[in-house]
Amino acid sequence: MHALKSVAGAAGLGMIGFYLGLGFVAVLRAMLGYPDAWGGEINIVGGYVFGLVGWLMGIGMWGIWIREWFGLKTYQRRAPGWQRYFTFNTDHKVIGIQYLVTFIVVFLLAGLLALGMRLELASSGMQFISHSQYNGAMGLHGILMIAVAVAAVIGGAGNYAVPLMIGADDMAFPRLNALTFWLIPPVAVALLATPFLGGIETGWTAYPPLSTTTNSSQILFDLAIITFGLTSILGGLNFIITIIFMRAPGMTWGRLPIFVWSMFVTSWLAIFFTQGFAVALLMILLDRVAGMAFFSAEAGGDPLLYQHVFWFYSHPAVYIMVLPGFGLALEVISHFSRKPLFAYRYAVGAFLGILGLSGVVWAHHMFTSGMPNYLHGPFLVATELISIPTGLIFLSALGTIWMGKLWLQTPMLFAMAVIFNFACGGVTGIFLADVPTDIHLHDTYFVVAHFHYTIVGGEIFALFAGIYYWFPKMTGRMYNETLAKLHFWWMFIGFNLTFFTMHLPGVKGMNRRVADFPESLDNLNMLVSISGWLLGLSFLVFMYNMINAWIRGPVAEANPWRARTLEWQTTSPPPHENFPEQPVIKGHPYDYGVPGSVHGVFPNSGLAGAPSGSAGGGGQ
Amino acid sequence: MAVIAPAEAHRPVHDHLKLNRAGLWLFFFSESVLFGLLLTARFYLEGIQREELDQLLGLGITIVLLLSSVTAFTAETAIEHDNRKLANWGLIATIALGVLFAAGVGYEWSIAHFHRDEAFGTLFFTMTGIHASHVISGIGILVLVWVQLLRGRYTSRDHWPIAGAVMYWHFVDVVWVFFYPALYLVN
Amino acid sequence: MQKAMQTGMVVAVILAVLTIVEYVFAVNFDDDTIRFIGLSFAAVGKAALIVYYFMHVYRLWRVEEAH
Amino acid sequence: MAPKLRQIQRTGEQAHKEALTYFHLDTFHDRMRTAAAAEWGVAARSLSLAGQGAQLLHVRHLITAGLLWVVLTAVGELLVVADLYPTVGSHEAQDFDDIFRFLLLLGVPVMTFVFAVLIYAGLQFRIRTAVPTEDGPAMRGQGWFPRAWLAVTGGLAIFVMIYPGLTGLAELQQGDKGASGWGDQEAEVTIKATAFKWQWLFEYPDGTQVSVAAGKELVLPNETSIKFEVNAADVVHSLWIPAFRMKIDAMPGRTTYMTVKPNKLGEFASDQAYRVQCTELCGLDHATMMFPVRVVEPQEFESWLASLNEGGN
Repeated sequence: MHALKSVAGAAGLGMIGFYLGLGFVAVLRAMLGYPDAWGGEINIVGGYVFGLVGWLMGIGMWGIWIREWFGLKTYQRRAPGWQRYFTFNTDHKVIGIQYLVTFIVVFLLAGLLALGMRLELASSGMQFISHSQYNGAMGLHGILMIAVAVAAVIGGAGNYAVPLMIGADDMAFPRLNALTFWLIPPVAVALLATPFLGGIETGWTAYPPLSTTTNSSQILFDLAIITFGLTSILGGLNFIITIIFMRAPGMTWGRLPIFVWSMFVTSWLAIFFTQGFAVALLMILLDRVAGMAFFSAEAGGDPLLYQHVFWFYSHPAVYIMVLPGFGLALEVISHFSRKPLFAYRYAVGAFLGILGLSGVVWAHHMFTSGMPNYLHGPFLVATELISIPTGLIFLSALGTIWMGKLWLQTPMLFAMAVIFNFACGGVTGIFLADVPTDIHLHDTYFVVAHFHYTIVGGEIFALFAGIYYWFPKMTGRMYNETLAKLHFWWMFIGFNLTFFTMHLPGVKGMNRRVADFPESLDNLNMLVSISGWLLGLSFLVFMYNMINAWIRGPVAEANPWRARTLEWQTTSPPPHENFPEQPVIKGHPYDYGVPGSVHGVFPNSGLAGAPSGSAGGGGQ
Repeated sequence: MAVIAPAEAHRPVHDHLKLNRAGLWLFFFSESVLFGLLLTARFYLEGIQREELDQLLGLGITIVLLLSSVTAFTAETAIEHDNRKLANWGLIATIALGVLFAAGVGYEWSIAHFHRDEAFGTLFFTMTGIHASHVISGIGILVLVWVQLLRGRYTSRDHWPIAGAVMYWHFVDVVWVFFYPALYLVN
Repeated sequence: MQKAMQTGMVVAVILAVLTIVEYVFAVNFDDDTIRFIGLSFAAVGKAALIVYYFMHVYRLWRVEEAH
Repeated sequence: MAPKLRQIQRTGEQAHKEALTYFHLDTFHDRMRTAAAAEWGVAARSLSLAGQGAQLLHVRHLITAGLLWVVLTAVGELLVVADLYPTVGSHEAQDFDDIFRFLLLLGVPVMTFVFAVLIYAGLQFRIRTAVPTEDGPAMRGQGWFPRAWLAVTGGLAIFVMIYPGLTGLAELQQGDKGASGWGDQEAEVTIKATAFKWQWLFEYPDGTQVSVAAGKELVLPNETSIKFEVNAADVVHSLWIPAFRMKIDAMPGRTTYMTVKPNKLGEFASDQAYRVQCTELCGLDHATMMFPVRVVEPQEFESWLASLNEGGN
């Protein structure tokens, strides 16, 4: 049982590191003459840092990486079968699946928290939990879901598919890639430990001065999210270098699959903006543990500084979440409509346009914050401009579907649902971008409904499209199509019932992040709660289907979707080095309906892209 | 239990160099956002106001850091031409100057007449502190590289660790090029 | 090697001179705005010199010589 | 290639160009070439026929989907006339409701356009075989259509940006652009609001204070412009009165303001939109940080204020 030993040993080292860190700081504090050597939050910081290092050394970084710095020989142990998912494995396919499974688990946990919240919110008055428990559950739900949204598609689908789609043998920095995944478990542990220190009281946005004066769970929150930001930056860096330098011969920028394009743009967003979250939380950390005064108004600080720095990251973060979702949806739509991606260049232009605009829209989250009045106009204009590139994504999706030969398998249904949901999320965004309507709607359930439409409807639906799309490739087995369609319709209807209804209490006067509300909103909230539970239950079908299919599903073909991109031209699952030989790219990936066109070839072993004209071609 | 190497182990050396170099530059790109935001916060909170600081000390540590960049440059140029002796002395001088700079910042901290719970103090200690943490990690990296140099690990063809460490060192210098006037010279 | 070292030293001297000029300018000049602008320009110039001559940024887009 | 074959190919290419003028479909080009290799003359003739047939079919698709769009829009626009809002308690609230309805009017067709295409395509273009047996036409979207799309969406975006966005903003922010708040800085009654964990303290111009301890409700005169000057004692809060549709954050270290002009009598006891609600998460009892509001006639306001003063507050 190498896998168990590996994880348990690393966790043990992490615990030892944690207590060492606590003690180390305590000794330092005692030596420097502080009265209470053990009582400071800085002890937790020391413990976390030491614990993190211990965990990483234990999980395998020492053997495969750090030894090199001291001029020693490195090694990686190869664990057989499923056990490789529990080791510091550098194979991008393993890391992609590690990410996906981890974040599905986190997604379900955070979803359970949401169900708990909806139970409390089913009617006015306090029934099941206290205000403090509600706030803790809400904060945890928020930040866990943000983590899922940031990392599940990028880390999971991106890691798995990008090297395959561009014809590379792995990512540019495989060890760095493994590091980005193995930084996640400490983040999860720290976040899940927050209830023991009083629970997150500040929501995921952590506005000061509340966050600088609240309970110590804020420290764990800050440390976890700074670590998480680090994984996001390192992951983005790895994707950019991989996509620039490791494309197969002939894979020009104009032939890049659209999902890879979206990952490329997203990675730039990640490495540029994520520092904003890190800086904002670092400032809170310093205010708390070092007695600094960034956000204390009496001492010359300014709480608004936090909001600026925070949203400087956190608005682009929604594009980090949703752009890979768009890319994935367009990718699936093209293959399942059996048509070239409509207006490919415009779609790429849309991604680049969003990349360019994303950095100048952040203050639309602060229209009511009391920032100086001259800031509202420019941010309103920039925010409305974002809808133009977003419109091009719709052009591309709808144009591809039109007159196509739509093969309505589950991935396609989810991809079409992305477009459907985002139409609603996009239109409600206009109400929030225009200041005159935003004043009333800001911080109400209208906003909650809006961003669930964009992030869940846009990205999480795309994540499920991706999971169903690549499931046969990842596992070599096929899921049950009937159950998958049941899951889709159940989730789609539950989702739209829940979140479309949720707009109404917002307009009617229900503010967000509350455990209680005026009884005049009882009926609407009951409806939302019932639909929310309906939505929640749909994931039981998904879980059953996935687990069952992975264990005893029928063996999948190499190319069950008759798709042209490179990942389908190798076996399911692909071998360690991905392809039998280096593929050479000869044409566009989406040239369905163009006789004689090929996407890629293996010079010594035949066709790689499906010969088009006949849809049956898998190149096998 | 077989022992395997990651995919990168099979790639040609100059592929490594290309990827590593571009990756390091991207890392600098990301880090410069961190420092840029700190600079922005400094001007957001305090405008161009500042507290009195020891000007000669400030100029002194700036010159020291600049000199260390020159010695680091010397070390890299030397190893590019297989001159290990000069590279050795270059690295030693860089490490020594780096320690001197860190000590200078520490001394500045101890004599500062403002406190960290007021706005300028907050900014000054945070900015110099985060910069100094990069200096100290840079020293650590240089020491690791220096030990490998003493063991005869590097040649003119294969010396990425030296080149990378030196690039990192220069980057830390570039950051100080902006921090120094923002903290010491404005107003 | 001598040529490379020479270039480096010339750049180093320019940087040193710029730093001294920056300092003297800041200590002796009165107008806040102009001082701020002047210092910004000096800083950008120094950074550009370091990035180009010390960090060899051009190696990023130079075709890799075969070893 | 024999001369005759070349001539036939030219005829075929002509037919193909005709098809292109209608569709911009590159696929006809390629289909024609494949066919030409087998049977030049027949293929070229039948292609021009097939082209016309396909064109008619395409027009039919467009019309049906367009009808679906119209129907969906008609249903969706019911939202505009639906009563979705809390009580209209101020002139600002009236403006908000109008703008909200206007944006719905514009937004619904956009949304239903996407829905109509998706639903129509899902029903009409799906294949009924177990696996796909042929590809769709190779439309690449390089002609005038994407540019027209860009123009329309760009026009719409810029339209809502200017009206109601910037025009509404200008109306909301009169006076000092460096200030922080909504409405006029001049008002007939100025009320200082202080937010603290987890309640409010309001101070009238004559120094009378109301809070949970005294007065227990915020009484406001009808048809009078009222300016709230908002401060926070500890953390960020936000002052929101749903019936007035106005909101401004209470930020430690700065004073923000908002001006409202109530236009309807009402009180919390009978209408919960008349309440001051904190909308910025402020910790434990954020949810219960609310305070009743009552709008009365100006004379009644004066006498209420006087009675409160007599009461020894």
